[in-house]
Amino acid sequence: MKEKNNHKHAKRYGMVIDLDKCTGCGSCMVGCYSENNIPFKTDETNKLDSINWIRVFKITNNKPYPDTEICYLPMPCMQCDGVGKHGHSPCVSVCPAVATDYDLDTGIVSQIYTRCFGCRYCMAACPYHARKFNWWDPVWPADMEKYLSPNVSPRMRGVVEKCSFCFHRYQLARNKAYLEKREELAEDEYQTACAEACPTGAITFGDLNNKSHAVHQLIKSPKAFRLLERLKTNPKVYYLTSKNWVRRAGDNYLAHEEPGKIKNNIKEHH
Amino acid sequence: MKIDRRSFLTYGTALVLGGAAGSMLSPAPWKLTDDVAIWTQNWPWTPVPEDGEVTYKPSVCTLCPGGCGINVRLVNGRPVKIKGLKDHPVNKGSLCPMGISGLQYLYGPSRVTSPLKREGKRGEGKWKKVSWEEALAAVTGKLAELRANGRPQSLACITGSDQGTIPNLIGRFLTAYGSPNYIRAATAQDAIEQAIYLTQGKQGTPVPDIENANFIISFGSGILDGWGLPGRMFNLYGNQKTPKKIIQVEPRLSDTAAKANQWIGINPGTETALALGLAHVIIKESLYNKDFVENCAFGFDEWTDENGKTHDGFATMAKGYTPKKVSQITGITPAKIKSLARAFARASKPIAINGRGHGAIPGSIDESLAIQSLNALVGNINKTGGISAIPDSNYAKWPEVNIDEIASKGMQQPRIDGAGSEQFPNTRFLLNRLPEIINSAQGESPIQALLVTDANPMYTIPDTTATKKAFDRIPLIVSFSPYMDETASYADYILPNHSYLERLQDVPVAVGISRQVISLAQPVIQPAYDTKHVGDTFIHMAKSLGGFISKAFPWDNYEGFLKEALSDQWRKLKKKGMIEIDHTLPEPMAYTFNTVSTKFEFYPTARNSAKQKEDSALPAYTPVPIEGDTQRFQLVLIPYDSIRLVGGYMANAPFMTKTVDDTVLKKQIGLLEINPTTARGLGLKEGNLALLKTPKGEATVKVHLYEGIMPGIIALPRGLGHTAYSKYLADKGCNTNTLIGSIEDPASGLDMAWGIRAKLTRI
Amino acid sequence: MFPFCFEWSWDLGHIVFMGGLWYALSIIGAGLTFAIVKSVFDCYGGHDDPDHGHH
Amino acid sequence: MNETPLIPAGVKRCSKWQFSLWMAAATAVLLWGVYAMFLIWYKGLNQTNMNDAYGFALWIWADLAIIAIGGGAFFSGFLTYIIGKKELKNIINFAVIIGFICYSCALLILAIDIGQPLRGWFIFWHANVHSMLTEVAFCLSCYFAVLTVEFIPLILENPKLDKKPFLHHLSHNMHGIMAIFAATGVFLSFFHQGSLGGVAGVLYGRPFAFREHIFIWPFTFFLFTWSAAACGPCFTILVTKITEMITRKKLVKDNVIQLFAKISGWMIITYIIAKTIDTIYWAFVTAPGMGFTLMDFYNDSTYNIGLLFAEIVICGFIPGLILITKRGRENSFLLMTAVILAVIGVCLNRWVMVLQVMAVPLFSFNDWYTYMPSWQEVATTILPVAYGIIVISLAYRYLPVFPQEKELNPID
Repeated sequence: MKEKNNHKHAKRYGMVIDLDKCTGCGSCMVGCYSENNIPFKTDETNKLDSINWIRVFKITNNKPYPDTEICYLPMPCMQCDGVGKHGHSPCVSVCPAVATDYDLDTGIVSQIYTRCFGCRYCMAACPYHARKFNWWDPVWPADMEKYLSPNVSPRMRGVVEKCSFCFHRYQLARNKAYLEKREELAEDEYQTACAEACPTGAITFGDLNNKSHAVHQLIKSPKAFRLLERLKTNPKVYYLTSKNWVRRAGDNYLAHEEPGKIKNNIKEHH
Repeated sequence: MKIDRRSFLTYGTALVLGGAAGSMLSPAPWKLTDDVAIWTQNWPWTPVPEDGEVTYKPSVCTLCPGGCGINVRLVNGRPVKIKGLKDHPVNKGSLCPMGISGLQYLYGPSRVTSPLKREGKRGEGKWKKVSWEEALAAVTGKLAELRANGRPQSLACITGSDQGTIPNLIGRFLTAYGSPNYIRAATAQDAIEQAIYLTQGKQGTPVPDIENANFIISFGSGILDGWGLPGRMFNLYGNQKTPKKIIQVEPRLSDTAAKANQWIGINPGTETALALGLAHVIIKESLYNKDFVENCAFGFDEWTDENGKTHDGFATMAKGYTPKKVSQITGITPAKIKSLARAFARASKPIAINGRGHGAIPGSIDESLAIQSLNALVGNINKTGGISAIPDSNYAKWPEVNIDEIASKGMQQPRIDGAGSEQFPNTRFLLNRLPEIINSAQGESPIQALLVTDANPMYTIPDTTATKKAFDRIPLIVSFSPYMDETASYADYILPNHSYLERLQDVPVAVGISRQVISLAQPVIQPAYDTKHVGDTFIHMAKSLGGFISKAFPWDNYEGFLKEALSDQWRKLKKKGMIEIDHTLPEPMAYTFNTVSTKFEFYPTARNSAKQKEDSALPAYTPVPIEGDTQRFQLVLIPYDSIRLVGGYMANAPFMTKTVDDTVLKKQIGLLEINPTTARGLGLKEGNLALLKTPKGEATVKVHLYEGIMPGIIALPRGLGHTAYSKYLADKGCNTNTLIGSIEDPASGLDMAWGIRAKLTRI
Repeated sequence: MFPFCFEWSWDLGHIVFMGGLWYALSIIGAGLTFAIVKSVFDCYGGHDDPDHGHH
Repeated sequence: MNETPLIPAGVKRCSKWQFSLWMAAATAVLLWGVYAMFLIWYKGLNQTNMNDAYGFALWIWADLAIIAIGGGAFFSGFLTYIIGKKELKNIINFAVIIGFICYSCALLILAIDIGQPLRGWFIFWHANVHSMLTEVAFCLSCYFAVLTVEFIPLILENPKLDKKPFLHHLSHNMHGIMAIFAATGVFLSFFHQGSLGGVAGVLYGRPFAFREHIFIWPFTFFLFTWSAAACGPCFTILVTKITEMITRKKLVKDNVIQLFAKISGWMIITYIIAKTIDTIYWAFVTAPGMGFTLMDFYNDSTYNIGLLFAEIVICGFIPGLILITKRGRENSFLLMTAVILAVIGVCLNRWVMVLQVMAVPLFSFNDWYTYMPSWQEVATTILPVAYGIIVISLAYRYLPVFPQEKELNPID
C-alpha cells in the first residue's frame, strides 16, 4: 500500500450491474474464463472448488408457486475500498506477503500469483467468497493450451486467484495511450471481459470518479445498492434493482430495518 | 588419537552438525532456497502462452443457426478469444455463452482429428485411423454398390439445417445420386412454417419481428433461454428503445419467465386452448383489427364452399372457448385470460409466438394455427412488429442438375419418413418418424446407408432406445462430425468436417419481417487436424461416383463452388463479411396471400390431411395425448431448456458445463425440479436420490425443490446425459430423450410431445 | 524484512514492527553468543567445576 | 548397547523393551501422519477437504489450539523469572518441553497448510507488517527459537552429554542468562498469542469474528493472550498428571501444582469475565450494526447456542471457580476436571474462532457451509500428538526433567 506520485488524478474503476437486465445466461462467466485463462476440471459442480472470478447466483424470493420470482446475481470481486484509509480492503490488509495489493491509481485489488504462497488468509477475510484457491494443477487437455491468452499468466497449483477487473486490459490500453501520447483513457478503451461479454448490456464499467463515465451517474440511482454494505467493505461493484426483496437479499437487516434507510457511515473517498 | 567406534560417532556427529552449521554461512543453502522458490513460480507443467502480434478476424458463429457475427482475437495467428462483432446486424456484439466458448470447439478431447474406421462393435469406441483416400474409397464404394443394385433411395442423409449452400450441396448430391431421403432435423419452425403455409399460402422461414414488437405473448418460447437467434434476442432484450411487455406463458419459471413482465403458469400442453380463449375474448369484445379481418382475411365468419356446404368460421368456433372453459383447461383464472386478451389486442404492436424452450420440438399444428390466427386477429401479419415468412433465398445460382435413370427412379420413390405423402402433404421432413419406420420394416432395413452431418440423431431424436435399435439395422452409418458425438461414436466411418472456425460457409439468417442477412463464415485458422470440409467431401464423393453425379458437381472444391454460385456477390461478401437482402413487398402485395382465397385464411382450406378431410380445418384444442397411465405414473415430466446447456446436435463446451449451477447438476447426477408441495407428498427432500421412471425409460436423479414449478410437474434440463464426447461432458445427468418419446401429430406427422407421465421414488 | 526489500518503507508500521523483531532477534543472538563464548572461556580457562546452583 | 549411562542418575526407568514397544506404537502413528504429510506436499492441498469457503479449517484450528495450550511455557517463564515464583522451577522444564513440542508442531502444520510450502519463507522476506499473520509468523518463529534455547540446557544435562566440558559449561551459562531469554519469550508470546487472536478479530468482512479495536488491536488480541496464559498452565498440569499416571510416580510436588493451578484459576476467571463482556458487546452492539442478531450466528444444528454456553460457562466459569477455591483444586478429581474443562474450553474457543467463522453464511441465499476433514488432514493433525508423546518419552527417560523426581521417588 505504498503511496504513489500520480495520486491526484487517481481513478476508481467500478462496475454497475443492472439486475433487472441480467438474464442469468452466464456469458460473463464464460467471457471471463476465456479472457483470464481460467482452467476447468471434469467435475465443476462443487462450486466451492470451482474457479470462477465471476459467478452468477440464482436467488429466489422463496414465495410459493405461482408468486415465485427469481433474480440472477453476478458476483465478481467487489474490489473493496475498505474502511478508513484508502486500500484497506478486507483481503489486502491481511495478506502476510503483500501478494495482493490495492492499486492507488485505479482502485483495483491485484493478486500476484508468484508471490502468493497459498496461506488463504485473504479467502477467510473476504465475505463475498470472491477469492478462489488453486486446489489442483491446471490442465488443458488435447491442445487446448493453444487458445490461452498471453496477457494473463496461467496460475500454478497452490495459490489464490480472483477477479482483477481485467487489469491486463487496463495496462494494454495504457500502453496504447502512452504511445499515442495521451494522458487519459476513453471509457470504451478499458472494459472488463464480463462487461464486454454481457449480451444484454447489464454490466457497465468505468471510472466512478469520472463524471463523464456512465457508472458515475448510475450509482446515484435510487435503485443502486452494494452487497454487504453494512460490513463497511466499501465495494466498487454496485447493483441496480427495482425489487425490494432482491435488495434485502443483498445485505443483512434486522427485522425492523428497511434497505436503503440505514444510515451508512462509510467514508466515501474523493 | 585412537579412533574407536564411540569417538567415531561423536566426532562424526560433530562434523555433520558443524558442516551443516558452516554451510549455512555459505551462499549455497540460500541460493538453493531462492532457486526452489523460483522453480515453483515457473513450474514446467504450467503452460506459458506464447506472446506475439495481435490481430482480429471477423467471422460468423455457426455453432447454432443464430448466425451471430464474431470477432476473433489472434496472437501470432493463434485464436485466443471470441467476442461479439459490434456492427453485425444480427447480434450487434451480443453473444451467448456457447459462442464465447467457441475456442473449446476448436481444440479439445472430443474432436475427431482424422478419418476413423470402426474396429470394434458399434459404439464400443475402438477406432482405426485411416487415410482420407481409404475412408472415402470405402464409403463411395458402398454408395456405388447401392446404386448398382438399383436402390439409391435406400441412402438417407440427416442434416441439422437446410439453410445455406452446404445443406443444398448435400441435397443436390442426394438428388443426383437418386435418393429423396434428405432429412433435416426437426425444429419448432416446422409447425409454424406449416401454419403460415396453410393460412398464407407462403412457404418460407417464419420470422417474428421481436425487434419492433412491443407486446409479446410467448407460449413457452425461451426468448432469453436460447430460442430463435439467441445472440440477437439477448441484444434486443438489453437494448430496448421503447420498453417491451413480455408475457411468458409456461408451467415453469424459466429465465425468460423471470425476466418477463408477467409470468403466467399454465397447465402444460394447453397453450392452444389459451390462444383460442384469448381469441374468444378479443372477438367477443370486438377488439380485433377490423380492417385486416374484413379486407384481408377469409374464414373468419361462416362460409360456404363450392359444393354448398357451410363451414364454421373462426369466430363461430372461438365462441366455444369461453374464459370459464379455458380456465378449466389451462388453470389460468378467467380474469387473467380476459385482461391478457385485452392488453394484447390494445397494444400497438402485439405479437404471439410459440416453440417451447429452444424450439426443438415442433408441437401441434393446431397450436401454431391458433397462435397465427391470434396474430391475424390483431392484424400484424407481414408488417413491422408482426410475423412473416421469408422465402428460401436464391442468392446462390445453381446450375441445372441432370440425373441418370437410376437416380430418376430412386427420386420417384416416396420419402422414407412419409413427409410430403398424402398423409402429411404439407410437411417437409419427419425425422421423428424414422426410427419407428426402420424398426417396423419387414426384412432388410429400408435404409442401407446413412450419412449424418451437423446432426446428432442418436442424442436428439426422442426415445433413444428406439433410435439405437433402428440404427443397429442400418448397415452403414457415416458421420461427418468434427466431434465424437453420440452418432459419430456409433458410426462405421467418421469423415470429420473442419470445426466451425476452420471452415468456409455462407450463413443466411432472417432478421426482420423482410430482411435477410447472408454472412460469410471465414476460416480464422488453418485446419488444426487431418479434417476435410464437408462440402469438399461431398464433391469428392460425387466425383468418385462418376457419371451424372460427377457432372452435377463441376467444381474443384466447395470454395470454387461458392465463388461461382455467388458470382458478383462473392467479392462483396468476402470483403464486408455479409450482405443484406431486402424482401420487402409493396403494401398491397404484403396483404395479398397465395391461398386459394388470396386472403389470410382463418379457415385453412389447404389443410386436407387424411384425418381431417371430413372435419373442420379450423384450429381446435384437443388435448395432446401423453404417454403413460395416470395410475402408475402420477407426475408429469417436462423437459426444459437453458442457455447454459446445449440441447441440440452440438453439445456443451467444458466452459459451459462449468457455468451450470449445482442445482442442475451435482457430480454426475442431474437434478430434477419439483415443487416443494409435490415433493412433500412423495416424502422427498432437497438432494434426495430418486428413481425417475417413465414409459420410455428410467434414470437416477437428485431432487431439487423449486417453488417456480407447477405442483405435479417435474422438470429435467435438455442437454445433459451425453454418452459420448469426452469426460468433461459424458455421463453427466440424463438425456431427456431417453425418457420421452415422440407423439405424432396426426395432421402433420410432426412431434408434438411436450412431456410424459412419470413416477418418482426415493432410493 | 530488510530495508532493501521493495515492500519496505520507512513508515511507523515498519519501524515499530521490524524494530521489535530485530530487537528480539538481537537479544536472542547476543545471549547465545555470550553463552557460547563464555563456555569456551570457561572450558579452557580452568574453571573446571561450576556448581549446579541452578537446580 | 547399554543405555544406563544415558539415563540420569538416581532415577528409575522402565525396561528397554517396554520403552521400545511404547515408542514403536507412537512411531507407527507418527509415520501415518508423515505419510499423509508427504502425500499433501506431493499432490497438493486437493488432498484435504478444505474448499474456497473453508480456506482455514482443521489445521488452523490445530495450530491455534496447540499454541494456546502450549502457552504454559511462556506463562511459567513469566511467573518464574519475572514475577519470581521460584516454586515453579520444578515444573518449568516440563512446560518448556510441552511448549517446544507445541510450537514445533504449529510450524510444521503451517508448512503443510500453505499451498506453496517451498516459498513459504516469503512471509518473512516479503513481510506485510500490517497483517496479523505476519506478526504470528515472526513471533512464532522467534519464540520457537527461544524455546529451543530454553530446551538446549536441559538436553545438555543428559549425563552423557554433561560429561563434555564444553557442553557442561554451555548448559550452565545458558541457565545463567535464562531470565533474559524468558523475558524475550514472554514479549514474543504476548504478541503472537495476541496476533493469533487478531487473525480472526480483524476480519471486518466476517461479522462472527470481527471485534471492536483498541488502537490497532481487536479485543480478541487480548483475549487470546489472556486465555493462553490462563489455560496453558492447565495443559501443563494435565500432561504432568498424565505422565505421573503412566510412569506411576509422583514427579512434581503438590504445592507446585497447587500454586500453578491457583494462578491459572484466577487467570481463567478474569479471562472469562472479559470474554463475557466482549461477547455481550459484540452480540448487542457490533453484530447488530452489521445487520446480524446473535441467533443468526447460532441457528445451525451444529453451530448452536449450546456451543457458546459450553465455552463460557461449562469450560470457563466452572474450571475457573474450581481452581480459585482451595478445596476445589486440592481435590484431585475436581482439579483434573477443571484442567480438562479449561483445555477443552480454550480449544473450543479456537475452534469457533476458526471454523464457525467460515461456516456462518453471510447472505440469506446461502446455507451454512459444511466441512468434514479428510483422513490426510486428520492424520497430520494427530501427527503432533504422536510426536509429542515421543519427545516427552525421550525427554523423560534421558533428561532430568523433573528436579523433584529423585526426592519424591528415592531408589535404594
